[in-house]
Amino acid sequence: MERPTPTLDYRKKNKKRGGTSLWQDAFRRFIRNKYAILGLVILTFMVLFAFIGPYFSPHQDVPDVTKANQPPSNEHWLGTDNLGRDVLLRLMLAGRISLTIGIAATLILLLIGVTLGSISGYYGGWLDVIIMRIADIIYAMPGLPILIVMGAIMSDLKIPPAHRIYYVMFILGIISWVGVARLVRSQILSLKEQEFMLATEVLGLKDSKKIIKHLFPNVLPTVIVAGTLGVASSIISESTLSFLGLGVVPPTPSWGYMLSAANNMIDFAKRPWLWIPPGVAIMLTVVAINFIGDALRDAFDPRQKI
Amino acid sequence: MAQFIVRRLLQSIPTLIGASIIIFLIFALAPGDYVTRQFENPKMTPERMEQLRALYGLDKPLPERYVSWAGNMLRGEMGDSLMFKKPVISVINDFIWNSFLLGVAIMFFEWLIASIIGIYSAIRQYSVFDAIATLIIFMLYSLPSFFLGLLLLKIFAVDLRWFPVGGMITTGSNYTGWAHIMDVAKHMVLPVATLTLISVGGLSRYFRTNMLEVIKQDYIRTARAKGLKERTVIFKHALRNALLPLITLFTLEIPSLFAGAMITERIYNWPGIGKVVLQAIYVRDYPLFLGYTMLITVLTILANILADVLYGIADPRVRLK
Amino acid sequence: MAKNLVEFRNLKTFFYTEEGVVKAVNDVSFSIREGETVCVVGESGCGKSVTALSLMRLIQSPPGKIVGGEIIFDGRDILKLSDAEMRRIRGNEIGMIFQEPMTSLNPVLTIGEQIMEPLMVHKLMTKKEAWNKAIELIKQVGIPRAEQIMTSYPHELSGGMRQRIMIAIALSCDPKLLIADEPTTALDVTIQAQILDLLRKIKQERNMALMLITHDLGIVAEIADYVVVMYAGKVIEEAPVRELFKNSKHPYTRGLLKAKPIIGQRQERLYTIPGQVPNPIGLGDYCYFSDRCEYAMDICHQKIPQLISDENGHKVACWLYEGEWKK
Amino acid sequence: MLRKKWLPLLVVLVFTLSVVLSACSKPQETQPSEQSKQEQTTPTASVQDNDSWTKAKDPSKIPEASKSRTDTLIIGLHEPAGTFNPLFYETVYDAYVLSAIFDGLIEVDLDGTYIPGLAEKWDLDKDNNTVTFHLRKGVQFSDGTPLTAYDVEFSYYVVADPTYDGPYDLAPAGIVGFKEYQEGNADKIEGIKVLDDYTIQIQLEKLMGTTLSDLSITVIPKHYYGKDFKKGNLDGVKALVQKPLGSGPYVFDKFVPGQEVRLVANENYWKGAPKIKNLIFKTTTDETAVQALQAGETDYETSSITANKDNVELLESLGFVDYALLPTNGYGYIAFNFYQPKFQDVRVRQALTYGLNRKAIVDAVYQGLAEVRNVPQSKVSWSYPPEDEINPYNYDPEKAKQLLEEAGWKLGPDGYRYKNGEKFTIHFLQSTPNAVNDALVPIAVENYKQLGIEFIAEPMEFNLIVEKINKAKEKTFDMYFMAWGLTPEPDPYNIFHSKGSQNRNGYSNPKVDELIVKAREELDMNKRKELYRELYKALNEDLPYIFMYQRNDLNAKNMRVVGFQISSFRDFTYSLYQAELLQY
Repeated sequence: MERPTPTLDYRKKNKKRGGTSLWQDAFRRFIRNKYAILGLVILTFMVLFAFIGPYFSPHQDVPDVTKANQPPSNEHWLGTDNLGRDVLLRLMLAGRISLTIGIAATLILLLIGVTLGSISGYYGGWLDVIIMRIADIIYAMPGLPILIVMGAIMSDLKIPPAHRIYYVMFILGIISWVGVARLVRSQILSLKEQEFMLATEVLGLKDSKKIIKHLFPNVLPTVIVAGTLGVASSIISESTLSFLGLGVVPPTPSWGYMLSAANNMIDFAKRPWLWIPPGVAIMLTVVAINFIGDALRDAFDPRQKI
Repeated sequence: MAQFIVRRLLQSIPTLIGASIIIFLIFALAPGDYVTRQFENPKMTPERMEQLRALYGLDKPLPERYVSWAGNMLRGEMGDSLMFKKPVISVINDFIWNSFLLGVAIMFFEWLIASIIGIYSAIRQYSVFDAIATLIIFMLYSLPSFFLGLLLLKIFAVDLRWFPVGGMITTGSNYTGWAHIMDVAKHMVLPVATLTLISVGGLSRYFRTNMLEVIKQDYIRTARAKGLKERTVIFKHALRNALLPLITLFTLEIPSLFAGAMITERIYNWPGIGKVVLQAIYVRDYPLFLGYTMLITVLTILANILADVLYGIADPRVRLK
Repeated sequence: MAKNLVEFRNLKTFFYTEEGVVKAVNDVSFSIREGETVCVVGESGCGKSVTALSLMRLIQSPPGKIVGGEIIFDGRDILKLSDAEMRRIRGNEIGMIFQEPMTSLNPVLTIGEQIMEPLMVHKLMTKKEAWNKAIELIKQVGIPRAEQIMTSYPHELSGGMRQRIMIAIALSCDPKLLIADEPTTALDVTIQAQILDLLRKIKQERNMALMLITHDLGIVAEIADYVVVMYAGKVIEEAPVRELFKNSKHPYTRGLLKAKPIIGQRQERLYTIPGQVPNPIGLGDYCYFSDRCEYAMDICHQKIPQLISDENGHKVACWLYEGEWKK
Repeated sequence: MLRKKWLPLLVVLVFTLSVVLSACSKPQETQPSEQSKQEQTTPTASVQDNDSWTKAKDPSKIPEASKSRTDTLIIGLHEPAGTFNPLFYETVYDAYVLSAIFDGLIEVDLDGTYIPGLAEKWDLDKDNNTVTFHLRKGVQFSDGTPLTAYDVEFSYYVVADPTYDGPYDLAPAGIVGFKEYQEGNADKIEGIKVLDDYTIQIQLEKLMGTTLSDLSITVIPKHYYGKDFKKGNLDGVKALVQKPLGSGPYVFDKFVPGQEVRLVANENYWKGAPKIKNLIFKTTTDETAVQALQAGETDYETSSITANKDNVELLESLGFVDYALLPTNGYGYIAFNFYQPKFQDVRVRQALTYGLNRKAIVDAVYQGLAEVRNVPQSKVSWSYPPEDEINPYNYDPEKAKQLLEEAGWKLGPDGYRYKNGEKFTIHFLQSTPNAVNDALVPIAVENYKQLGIEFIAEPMEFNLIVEKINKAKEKTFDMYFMAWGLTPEPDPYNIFHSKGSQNRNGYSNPKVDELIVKAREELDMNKRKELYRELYKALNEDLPYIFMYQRNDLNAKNMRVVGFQISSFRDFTYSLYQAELLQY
């Protein structure tokens, strides 16, 4: 019997199985994860709320003591604060600061932490010793005095108060990379022993390629968790920084600052509209970033074949 | 192993010196000193201030002050606190154990609850429990400690009167033995609850991620193929591996046991070292602050050595070079 | 012949993924007799491992689920058993070893501890008895310095030694059936031979049934009593080993046999079966091999062939041997 | 140390127990039981509260916890330091505790004038510039040793010691021989002479109106603190910091660091034995002070509660709390940096005062419980000038613009004012955290923008601001907000005189200088009153500061505690010996 020619549909059916890189695969899985979508929706809403919202507000962020401490009304949807300013408008303006800080500080934190962590974990030897000892010193360093000194230096250098917030993000990153670095290092220490790393050795890959292509995806889950937690803590620590004159310059608000304004029993009981909105805003952002983080981690896990 | 520890201890000496120099410099650079705090006292004339600065030795050049301070430190002599007018060591001793007590309780509950939530939400990934737990955790995680502290205080101490408003012992009481412990425990409930709720979130996320990683491994399938109970598979085989990276986190927390939670101690009036050091920073009480920070630095270095040693023991693959 | 130890009856195990339902094991039936070595052969992705995992009820759900059929083991239907009863069988009456020895042992527990575990759980041995039994087992699987191995960790052993340890663990409770899911694929040839000798020696000593999953026909020839060939989730041919090698019927099996290099026979290019295994999702009512089959006829594209047996029990699912088409 | 080792572990276990126990156990306090059937007697006390108190009316609301305390009074304070020596203390907490343990030579009456304390009477001899104190006889320290002039002399010698680093400063008093003792090698102060056991005479270079307040000192026992005392060695005195011994109404019992100080009544107190046996000073915080009173954990709260409408309404709602609103001894102000040329012109200073809505700021923070001030003195002080003679500078943007125009600051195209090319910007040092600044900055930004002035606030930590103020000459700032504390002695030499030690921003006005010196040297009260009236009018006119406000101090107490006669000048510690606990 002569050989029948393979039918056309055969080729069509198998095309889809073409090779897809980890990133494309991850993206496809990421989009399909319903938590990721929820996270993205909330985050985009918060970003729009913060950056576009103020243009729609009828009010100006101007103190007017006659309208102080009014509960939510249809004129002021979230009521007014002790200087008579519209809480909703301030919440939006505050979003701009808090979101930028939260995300920027965390990126810096991760960048430094992961690079140093993987270098010291991978190379070991004297390099590891130096990096880890520096980490010890920074970790033991009391945060508060450093920030006070930073405040002093910045005012001596005549840095305009409004720009300080960006320097602050950098400082936040510099101070808090130690935790991530140690976590990444300890993971790399055990990963280094695994067979697939011996394989990369055999292939003669450059060290940087080994770290980025092979080790990094395995460390990604921890890094993502540290990232999501980093955003939350940066947003909150920004409020303590404002106290030290490093954070937000009044009258521009930030979520942390609005929350700290409600630090007495009476505001708790009598004026919940002062502290509930910023609290909810921070929580929504943090939860959204966490869902995205979770989804990212699952998406990048090749074993997850679904 | 011993050789490794000794080498690490030797390595920590330059770290200690480096840290002491940096800390001394930073705090000396901070504007103002103990005397400028008297700014508001109308009787304080500039000549008087200069006199006081000389008395406290604040007028000597920085290097000289550092050398005399470091010299004393080596002899274990931390000098007198300017604020309390008594030896730094006795000031620290008065307060640090209260912070330690709080720290131990917090750490105990934090790790207990975080592990349970973390593991359970890993096993039931994307289940209803996992979603609710995530939501609650991040609700708590996004609240600053002073905020949650005041909230709990209002509900449980003022409205329901289940727990005292603040302090460590009932005023005027001189209980001893068991009654004293019960009294202190009753006062600890709210501060511990505040800090545990805040910190449990982060830790449980790490537990969950590590567990998710480990559950997918082949040796878990082998364990199940051996016919072991699910509990054994999870808590013996999976947890042991998931705990490895957390050792680092655990040892990082040890120094904070002594550091004291400045804000929470202030709200609950807990006589911990945190509140005192916060005041020392503002008042620029150099001896007290420097003494305390060096103590924490030493603890951190020891904790880090412990971390690497523990890691070597727990993970046989990591050879202690 | 001996009694049937394991009977798969119309087993269906599907995986529910976003892209659709993957019918990994699609209406599979065959049986394993006591003391017999059955080799399940097929390309990767044909459902042989899933069949074994279904027997051990180790299918991870979600996404996987056993949707139909029965698995009778030693007279009891595995699928009806409670978790607790199933646990008493796993590791005790059925042992299993896997393909990847490198990652199949727990990196943080000592070898001894991992061997003793099933002994203490199933045979309720004390630590002392379990320790001695473990040393004996290590010796049985041919690893020298057993005491020292007991206290060492998996990463200190080579791949071959780790597979031997896996075998020791699986055999610890004298199981009636040992499932070996491609035990030697990850090992080099010399170690492969040692492992197969070990399996054959153990099988004879203990009159234990062995279900060996492989894609290497060399191994099948060496160790199998009976062979089951699977393709895209279905059994397409099964027969005693000599019968299958001498006159294999199904075009796919013949293709497999032709593809195997034979020492001494000079060939410029090895024969390969054209095309690839079809995408498991959305497989319809037609012979799955029809796209790649030289002898594919219209019927092959329209209806799934059933498994029919000839006079000496040689079963095949192919329209070539059905009714009027018989050659 | 060892005893504390096992404590943490045990406490942790018990702690879990207590969580479970207390969580499910019903709160012990039943609702306040119905008033017993017999008619509700309102017990009377021998000494009533003075009229500063707004009395509560509902004894049924008194919490059980406080009712059960029959012989103990608990006072809530914050910022504990525990330096219990009247010559070395630095925090308010320690000052209150010490005034219960020690007595001063001179006491301050309700209206701020000096009245006899340990010194029965004193003669001011203008001609040969001497002050002679005649001590009260029969006064004993709590260990029974009689208090004599030698103890007073000893107290002066401690404060005059070259190594003394406490808050007192005898230099301004100008005692003869003081400088030689301080710097030189004299081992005696010539000007201090003990005439007999109960009289001591101080020889001054020049007797002035302020001398009495400069010489006022708390007396510490020589036999107890002076054992191995000699010039230049105060260690003996400092070692007893934690074990004070005084002549006051209460005796030190126990100090639990960071939590409380326990005192017991001094039976042979010279004003009569106190009626309440135990006194405890307990640490409370701003956030929880009112709640501590509400829960009955404290009986008296003073420095922890901010005087604003919210707190007052809350205290009233409790029903069982008496509260007293007393004008604070101090005032808030915004200072100008006179080294900046633009502030040399009084019209600019007046314009900035007219142009700032000070009432809005004060109301935002204290909700009506603080008044705008235009002179650096408390309303209740004898030296406060008549209200109608002071310019109130009510908020009037138009007048402010007019003054700015006069001063030559013309409106530029961008809406800001310029004068010979320099834009009018105010660089404001904002200390954080500070409730007033949080309200002041936003309002100032708006108000001054309307005047065409750019107001830039730079938040920074308190110490950094002090550092910059000390270097005002470097012109790194224009204005800052702070507050001054006042003493019964009105003399503002240090602050407003050109050579005043605290006058760091370069303010100087010859007329003001002359008036200050004349007023502080005048001995006759009426003449001083007249001189200060003129001085304050001049300051009100010249505006060295934008005077902001005088707020109130809030004292709150459980109604079962009575006998407190207090004012801005005489705090609650002077009434401790006569206080009583009523049984409701």
